[in-house]
Amino acid sequence: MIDKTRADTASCVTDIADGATILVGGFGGAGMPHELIDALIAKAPRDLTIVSNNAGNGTKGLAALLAAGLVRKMVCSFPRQADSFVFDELYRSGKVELELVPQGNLVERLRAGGAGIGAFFTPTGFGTPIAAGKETREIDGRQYVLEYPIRADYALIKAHQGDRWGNLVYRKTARNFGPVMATAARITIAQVEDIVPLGSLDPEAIVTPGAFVDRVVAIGTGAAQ
Amino acid sequence: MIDKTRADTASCVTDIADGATILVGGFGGAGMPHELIDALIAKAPRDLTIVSNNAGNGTKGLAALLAAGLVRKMVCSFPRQADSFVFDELYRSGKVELELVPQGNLVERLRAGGAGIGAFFTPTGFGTPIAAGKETREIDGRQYVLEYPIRADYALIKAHQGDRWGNLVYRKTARNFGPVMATAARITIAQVEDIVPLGSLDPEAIVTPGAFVDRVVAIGTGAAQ
Amino acid sequence: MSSAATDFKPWTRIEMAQRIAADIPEGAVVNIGIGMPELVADCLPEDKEILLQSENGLIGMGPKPGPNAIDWDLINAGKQPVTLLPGGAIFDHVTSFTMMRGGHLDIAILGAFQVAENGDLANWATNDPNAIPAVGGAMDLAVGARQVFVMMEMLTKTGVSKLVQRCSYPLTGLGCVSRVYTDHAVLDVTEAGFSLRQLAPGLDLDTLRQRAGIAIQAP
Amino acid sequence: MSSAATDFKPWTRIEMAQRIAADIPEGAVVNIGIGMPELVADCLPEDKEILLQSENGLIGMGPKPGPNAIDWDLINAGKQPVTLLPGGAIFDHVTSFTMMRGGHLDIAILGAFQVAENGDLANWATNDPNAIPAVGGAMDLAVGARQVFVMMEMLTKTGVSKLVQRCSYPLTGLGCVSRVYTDHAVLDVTEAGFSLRQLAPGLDLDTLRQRAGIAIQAP
Repeated sequence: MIDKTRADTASCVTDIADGATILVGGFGGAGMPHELIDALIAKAPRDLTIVSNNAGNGTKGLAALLAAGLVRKMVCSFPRQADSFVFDELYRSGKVELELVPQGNLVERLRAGGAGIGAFFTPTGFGTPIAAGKETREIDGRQYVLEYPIRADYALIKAHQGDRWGNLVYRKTARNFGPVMATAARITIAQVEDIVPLGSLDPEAIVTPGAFVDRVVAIGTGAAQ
Repeated sequence: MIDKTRADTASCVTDIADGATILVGGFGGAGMPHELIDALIAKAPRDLTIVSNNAGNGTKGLAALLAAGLVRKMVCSFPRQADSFVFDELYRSGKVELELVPQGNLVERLRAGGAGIGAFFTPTGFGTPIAAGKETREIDGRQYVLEYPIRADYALIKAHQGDRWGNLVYRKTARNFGPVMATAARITIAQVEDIVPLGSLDPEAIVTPGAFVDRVVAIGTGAAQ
Repeated sequence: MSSAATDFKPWTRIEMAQRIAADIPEGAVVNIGIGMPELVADCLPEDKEILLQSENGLIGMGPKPGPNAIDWDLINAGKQPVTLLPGGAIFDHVTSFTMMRGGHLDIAILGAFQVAENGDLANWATNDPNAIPAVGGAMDLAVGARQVFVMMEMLTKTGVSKLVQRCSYPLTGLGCVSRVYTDHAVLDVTEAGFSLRQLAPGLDLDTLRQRAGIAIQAP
Repeated sequence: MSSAATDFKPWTRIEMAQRIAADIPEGAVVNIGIGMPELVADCLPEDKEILLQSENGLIGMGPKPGPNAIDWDLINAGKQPVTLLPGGAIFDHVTSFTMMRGGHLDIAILGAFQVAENGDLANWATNDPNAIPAVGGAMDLAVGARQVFVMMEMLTKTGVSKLVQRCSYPLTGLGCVSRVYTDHAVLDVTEAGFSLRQLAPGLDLDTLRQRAGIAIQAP
């Protein structure tokens, strides 16, 4: 019997080692896997590279991971926010490296990583400082920049419900990066509000098929925000 | 008020002109927009380029379009089938051109067309006759072939239900090429079994948002096969 | 030098937003950027159906929820709670940026630091070395939307024109801006540079040119 | 030349399929190609959960439906009606080929015209100029699956070995085959070429080598 469910968040992250590259879902707080991040902080691997749209809000989630000093590098599109003071301080003092990626390129690089694409020409960022030093090409009268895939050791994502095969459905705009990150990591770990019996998710409404998911842990409702 | 619904299939295809490139959904018979193809045959534009996974089965659908002599070129992955005698005959007698594309490259080229990607390096087909004459590159120790987007004038697809904004849900494996083709055409035309009131499709289960769809026509149930 | 018109009153931000909203045709798929453009959402005419798309995966965005209807899983690009209209849809980031970069948005409305007469846009970074950079989805909108409308005050707080020959700030996109809605005037970006569409009340073209410090074609 | 073993009985196709099925571990995500490999689906052990993926957008494929349960909207890659197990999922072609090309399948089971000792696979076209070419998803499976198992009779109908030093037919993929299940033997493809895993009853390695016409390492 296939059973990807785990009893607790700690057992989901025991093998995450120093130097790992980890995708972290969420757009702001929506879809942020807070409980898995808390488990990661407890496990405390160092020198992590974190790929996420933002660089933490307030003092929870990614901000807490950053504050714990475990992150060497952030890859994200929008680190600066009203409440990103933890990242801001670390960045200004040179304690964390930043790779700034336009959001669509971030998504597309993750998608390429998950879909086996070696590189792609994107129009986004052409002629801007983001493209500095990168290969460019005119195709069919339009200018493009060559970008490479992002593949990671782990993805930590948050979904609404999951089953023991790892099938996932999301809740509203908390879906955001979850589906693409699930495809781009060697090991994808999903926290869900509840684990439902196999066969109870509508097969036509499953957003992430279990083939992209390795571990599922139930957190219960009310965990968000 | 936005109303993308059309009263009949004929009014969906009136502007399709000679020489058009048309994406046609379906994998075998599942998802094949038979009624839209019938309307296209009645309208009878010539010298069409058709992009579809197969090249027709039996005497209906794409096979009927081919038999009507309206197709100059087929772009597909799997023309040869047990009942593809219409295409076979036209191809052998040199009356229709064939561009054979591995299925994953076909999908990815359509996806690139819909997503604004200028070109991409795919591992599929490297070292095979499919890659003959194409640019190749080693990236991170692996060999890739450069492939270009497919963009079309029209897409004809079949879905299960739609609404007046063009939102679509599909039925089982009849989904196949529909969602990606909807993104890759200037004008996307969907035939559905029935048109439902706006708001009655679950927003989290809508597969193709209406922004990718231009015209929707109801065919009724029992139309398939 | 001609003197500035004495009875000139620049448009307020709300008036700018109203002006943009009035120019959006029914059925348009529109992405509204973070910041000043958010005002446009509140000015959309109720008799037109306009589809607001948000980069974090929704289309058919409705008004802000009441205080008891806030759902932090239903937010917009600015991470503020929103609602979904009947007919709205949720999707993932891949689909969202397919929509944005693939030419499926009719209009993107963005704020700007500078707009150049060749349509170049600078709206994500200044040259302040101490600033934390952040770009989000702006570059994707710049290259992907069929039309990019910029909404901004024409002058900085210190009176420097944001309409320029060439941007001095880091670029967001090249030649991407179609139209600029400012508090002084509405301008099209054409092959010949800026072209006047409409002047704020009490302003004349010469005064506009002088304040903008850039060539502006008569309409 | 040594004489062929007189009591050699090649494995039947069903026996080949059973042998493959027995080698698939629980939890594996498996794509079964059109044609001979389809027999494997009927031989899967009932005490293991194995996920069958089909390129046309489903995973968790179940057995063929009864005659009254056929739904022509629920088909497999061979365009035959199938069923969906509880826990199965439907998705579009983009997701399906993300799964296939992106390394998310554990095993692809394909038929072949030729397999070379360097793992090259030829299974989509012969050199017959009159044939209609068709490739489908085979090239994606060849590059994308973590392991590619080939299932084929070892000899053509005219007795020519399909195990070759280099393929003479158009290639499907380079160096992609991990293991070959034939009616004569099961062989691994290693850096040193073909390596014997198992011989059909009554066959010895020398006879196998002679019939295959190619070097085969002892196990």
